[in-house]
Amino acid sequence: MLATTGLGIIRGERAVFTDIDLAVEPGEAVVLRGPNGAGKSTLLRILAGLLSPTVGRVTWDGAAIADDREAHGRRLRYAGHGDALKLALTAFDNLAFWARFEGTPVEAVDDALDRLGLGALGMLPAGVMSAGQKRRLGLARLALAPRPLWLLDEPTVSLDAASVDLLAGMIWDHRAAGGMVVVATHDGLSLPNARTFVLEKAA
Amino acid sequence: MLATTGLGIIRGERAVFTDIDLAVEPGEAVVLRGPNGAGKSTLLRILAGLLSPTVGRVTWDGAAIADDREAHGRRLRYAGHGDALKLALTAFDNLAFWARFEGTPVEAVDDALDRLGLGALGMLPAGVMSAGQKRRLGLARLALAPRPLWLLDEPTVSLDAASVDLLAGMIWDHRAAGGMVVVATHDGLSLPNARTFVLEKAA
Amino acid sequence: MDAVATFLAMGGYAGFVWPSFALTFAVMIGLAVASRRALRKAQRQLELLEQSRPARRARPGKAA
Amino acid sequence: MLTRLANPTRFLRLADRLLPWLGGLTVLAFIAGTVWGLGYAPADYQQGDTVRIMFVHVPAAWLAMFGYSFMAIASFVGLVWKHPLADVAAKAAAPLGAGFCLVALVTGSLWGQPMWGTWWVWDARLTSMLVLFFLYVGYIALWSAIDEPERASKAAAILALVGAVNVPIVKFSVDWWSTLHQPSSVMRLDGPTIDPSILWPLLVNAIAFQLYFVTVLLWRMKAELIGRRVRALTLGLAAREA
Amino acid sequence: MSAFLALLRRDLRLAFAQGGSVGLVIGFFVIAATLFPLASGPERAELARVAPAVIWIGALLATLLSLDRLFQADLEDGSLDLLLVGGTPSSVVVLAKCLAHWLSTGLPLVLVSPLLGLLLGLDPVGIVMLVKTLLLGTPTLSLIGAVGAGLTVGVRRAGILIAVLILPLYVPVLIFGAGAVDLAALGLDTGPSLALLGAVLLVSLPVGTLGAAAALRLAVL
Amino acid sequence: MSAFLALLRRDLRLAFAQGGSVGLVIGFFVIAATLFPLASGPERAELARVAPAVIWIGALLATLLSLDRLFQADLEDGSLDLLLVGGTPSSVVVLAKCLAHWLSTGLPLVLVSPLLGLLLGLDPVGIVMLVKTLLLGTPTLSLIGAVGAGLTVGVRRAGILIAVLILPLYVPVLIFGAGAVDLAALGLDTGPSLALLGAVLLVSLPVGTLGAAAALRLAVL
Ligand code: HEM
Ligand SMILES: Nc1ncnc2c1ncn2[C@@H]1O[C@H](COP(=O)(O)OP(=O)(O)OP(=O)(O)O)[C@@H](O)[C@H]1O
Ligand SMILES: Nc1ncnc2c1ncn2[C@@H]1O[C@H](COP(=O)(O)OP(=O)(O)OP(=O)(O)O)[C@@H](O)[C@H]1O
Ligand SMILES: [Mg+2]
Ligand SMILES: [Mg+2]
Repeated sequence: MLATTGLGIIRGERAVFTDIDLAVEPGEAVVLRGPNGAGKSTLLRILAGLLSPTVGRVTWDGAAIADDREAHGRRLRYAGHGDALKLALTAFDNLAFWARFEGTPVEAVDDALDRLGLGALGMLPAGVMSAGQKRRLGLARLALAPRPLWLLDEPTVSLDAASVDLLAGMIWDHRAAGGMVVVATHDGLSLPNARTFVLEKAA
Repeated sequence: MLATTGLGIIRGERAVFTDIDLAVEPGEAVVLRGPNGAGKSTLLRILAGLLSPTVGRVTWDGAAIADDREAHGRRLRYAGHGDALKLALTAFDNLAFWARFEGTPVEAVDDALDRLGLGALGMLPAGVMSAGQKRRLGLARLALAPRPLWLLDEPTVSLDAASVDLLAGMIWDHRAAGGMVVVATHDGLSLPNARTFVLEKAA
Repeated sequence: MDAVATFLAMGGYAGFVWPSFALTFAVMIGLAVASRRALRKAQRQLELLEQSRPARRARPGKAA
Repeated sequence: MLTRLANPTRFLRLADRLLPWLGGLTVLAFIAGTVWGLGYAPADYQQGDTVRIMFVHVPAAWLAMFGYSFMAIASFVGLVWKHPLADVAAKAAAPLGAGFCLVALVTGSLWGQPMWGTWWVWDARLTSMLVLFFLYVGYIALWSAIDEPERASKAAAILALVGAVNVPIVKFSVDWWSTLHQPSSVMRLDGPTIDPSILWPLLVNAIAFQLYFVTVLLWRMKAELIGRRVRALTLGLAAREA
Repeated sequence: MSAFLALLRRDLRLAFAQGGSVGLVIGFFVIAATLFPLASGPERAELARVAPAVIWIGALLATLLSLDRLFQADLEDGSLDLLLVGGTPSSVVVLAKCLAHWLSTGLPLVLVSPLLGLLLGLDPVGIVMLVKTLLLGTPTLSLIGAVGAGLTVGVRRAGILIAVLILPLYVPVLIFGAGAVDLAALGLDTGPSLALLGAVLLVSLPVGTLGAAAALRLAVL
Repeated sequence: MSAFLALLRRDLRLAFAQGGSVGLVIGFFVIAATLFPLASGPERAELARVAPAVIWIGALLATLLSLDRLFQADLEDGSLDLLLVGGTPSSVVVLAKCLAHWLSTGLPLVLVSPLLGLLLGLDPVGIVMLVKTLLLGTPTLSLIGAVGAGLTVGVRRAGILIAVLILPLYVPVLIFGAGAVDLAALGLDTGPSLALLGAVLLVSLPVGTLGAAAALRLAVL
């Protein structure tokens, strides 16, 4: 279980947010909302261990994630603004690299591509894909192997309606299997039974 | 008036789309829709003169834009996937550069910033802004000086609900003054009386 | 025998003359063979593709 | 002629008709020139048998220079008249020119060791040849760095033309530079007028090299044209199933 | 004209801003030129002999290192699209960017070169000639470099590709530039070298501007 | 381990892929080293004297030019976040990237260096020593360079900033490396120089890896 206590962060000599207490249980989805600049991306990076909070701490089953960042890394999947693709490699090779890097069997790659409707594009270099196709290829990592915590920063950007539904379905399956999701979004990614957590604009 | 006849383009030796006939009258808004990879961004770049179609032509009041790209450049505003910001410069300086570059008086910059709710952030370097704030700063160029044709590629990406309404309002004012808009979007940017143009996935 | 030996000796400059010719022919034959091979490969791929137009997954990258 | 050949299929058909003849002639000319040059041409009274290196060195040097001119002209035709075969021809010629350039450099070097006592001097002619080789390398590198053929061909054409403007300047600067520092310290290459007994096999070999150039150029152009079609089909196929 | 000035001004500001390139270019130039005596041993007479070569090559490599961002940064953030579609001829855009590049790279190099000449034991006559040749030669480096930068914009590993494309084209500038300093040291006439450097600059002004403008139009396609 | 191999393999593929860096690095190295005689004049004896310095500096600059993309490319496309948060120690990530960098940059340089030695008139003894020193020295260049690349990742104008940060650190390698070739040409004992080069490599292995890993962690924060 992921929890934060009294989280606050100062960036550029201004408090982005203070005193965030957030707990995510298995099977739960939290949707981060708030105006631009409220700190949604910042919070997700803190939860991923990519950024250290100025005050407060993030814990997993009671243990601070800062004590063992690598173990924390192995239980989460983070999808940020970048798609983490090498444009010179094919879709398949891009995904296969991430599979090998995390020790997942490469066989999972074909399924993951199919899952995101990219089966036919496997041998296309990522460089010629459209914005939404690239985004889907980036999200295909989620389907490689199960990990308990998904942290998604505006995952629906550039996706068409069909792909948004696909993603919603993947999140649903993930939660059904006991996974947790924290997702920042502005638009209508509708997740049933999701808890909304609103970040206000700091003063 | 902007019109295309029999527009088609081959990218990577594959036809992205063929036979696009599209006409935009003053005051009209066209919303481009279609699945990922259908060619919305490609079409917008062609309309801007940034890409040459393989077949067909784009005309403005009957004259091909390819004959005088510079004149065409002076009557349009294009907002693509990038925000065209220099992260080291402040919001004000960024916008002031574009104003000078196109010959608009620099006085217009403050108004444009206010228009997009960035009045208070004028002296902040663009580099520390959040995704949505950057996007708004990019869109602030639209408010610099009137130009008849706006070409917007997924302008609402990363914008919060309030900013989306703001943008819709700007588009409305622009059309009321006789301007034209072509906008590609996946989500719910609702423009009253807009015509929807659907690009199908090429065969 | 002698004629062959003197010919091969190249007036004492065998170490310069023969490598020159060898390199020249190696480069030219190498380029020719590589070009032929690229041509053959392209032709084969084209045939394959034209035969199996409606085939499920075309993955030339894997085959190569 | 040019406009009729603009059609790639017609070009391919013509090339198929020509190629067997060209290939045969190339082999014959090579055999004739090499046997004549190695076996029958007399050794030079000064240079001894090293003079035989000339039979490969000089034609290679000529073709290296010819190759770049060919590329530059083809690039010009491609850019200005948008002739669809021009950029294919320019691309196909580059590795050939680079190969000949390499051969000229290495054989010259192998000739220089016995004649001048060193593998390399910074003589004007050698230096400008080296620069030419680098221009070839840059041209090939640019082609391979850009994936889209349409864009790569235009970019490479611009480079070839800028290079073509520069080649005379390079040549001139190098002449001026090296004669200044080293007035005729190395042997002049324009020594005694060449004897016909050497000139003839040299010319035969030069023709052989030229025939080789045309033959392999046609193979490479064919391969490139077919390769583009393959690429089109695979991309089209992949996208259709999406 | 206002577009030209606006772009010039912006690029200069970015170059001179915190984290900008000017200080770094000078630093690189000075370090690269001082590495040479470290690697070759400190004999003074010999150093002075190769000093023009070392300084000229240092200037050339410093220019090169700063070239790969010339258009790349604008491409990545989307500015290039707007610069090219803004109704200003693309050759004007290129010219403004080249001038800014020279003012923020070439000119600072010229200004510190006497110091390096002194460090490497060049005599006053040589130093004066060094400054003169660099002043005539560095704009050419920016202009020819712009073609390479334009051709490689948006290409992976652009930095080193530019180097390979452009260095052979730099040969004449290098030969005339460093050669003139050698001549001056020997007390010979340097008039022709300087005239030739000027001629090369005049040729590269149109070739560089038009070539780079054409290359850029390709890049955004 | 599988993460290490996967990353090594990917980076090598990208480097050797069409448009990759290997050919370009060699091209740059050869061109930069041949520019020297063009700038300094063609006298053979003098050239051979400075040849070790020229070749070593060429290798150094070629390494440098390829360094600025070492982590930058991964930062820009978001890969770096995932590499660091993927549960693999960041020092392993750095080590894999350094090894790939050396295999695709340093090793090719070592392989072409004899040719350059020949062009610049170095004798066989000198050429052998050149290869030995480069073999020992280039891995150090990659390792130290990684620290600079890590520190400047995400910084504008990283390329030239790396140069300024890193070149001073390269000084010992350069002095021992080029110095040993000079010694060999004079017939003197090169044992100590080689031993020192080896020692520098051993020191930079942990320092470079851990330093770069720490720098990277800062960069993504
Ligand atoms: C690496 C070394 C060398 C290079 C790069 C080189 C390059 C060239 C080039 C470019 C040409 C064609 C010039 C023209 O037709 O305008 C040429 C021709 C020639 N080279 Fe070399 N050369 C080298 C070494 C030598 C040596 C060592 C010799 C003889 C001692 C030699 C003898 C000749 C002769 C006789 C010609 C024909 C000259 C003529 O057509 O007027 N070369 N070489
Ligand atoms: N490196 C930094 N230095 C200074 N301020 C920063 C830095 N990074 C972010 N900020 C500030 O932190 C605030 C929060 O940014 P963040 O990207 O988390 O917002 P967000 O909620 O994701 O907004 P959006 O919806 O626009 O993506 C912004 O106001 C921004 O100005
Ligand atoms: N440079 C290129 N080379 C080859 N194919 C390309 C290139 N650029 C685009 N394409 C192809 O053109 C198609 C259209 O791309 P485009 O970016 O216009 O789509 P889009 O409608 O904007 O999609 P999205 O909604 O995902 O942004 C894609 O399928 C893409 O693969
Ligand atoms: Mg955000
Ligand atoms: Mg798009």
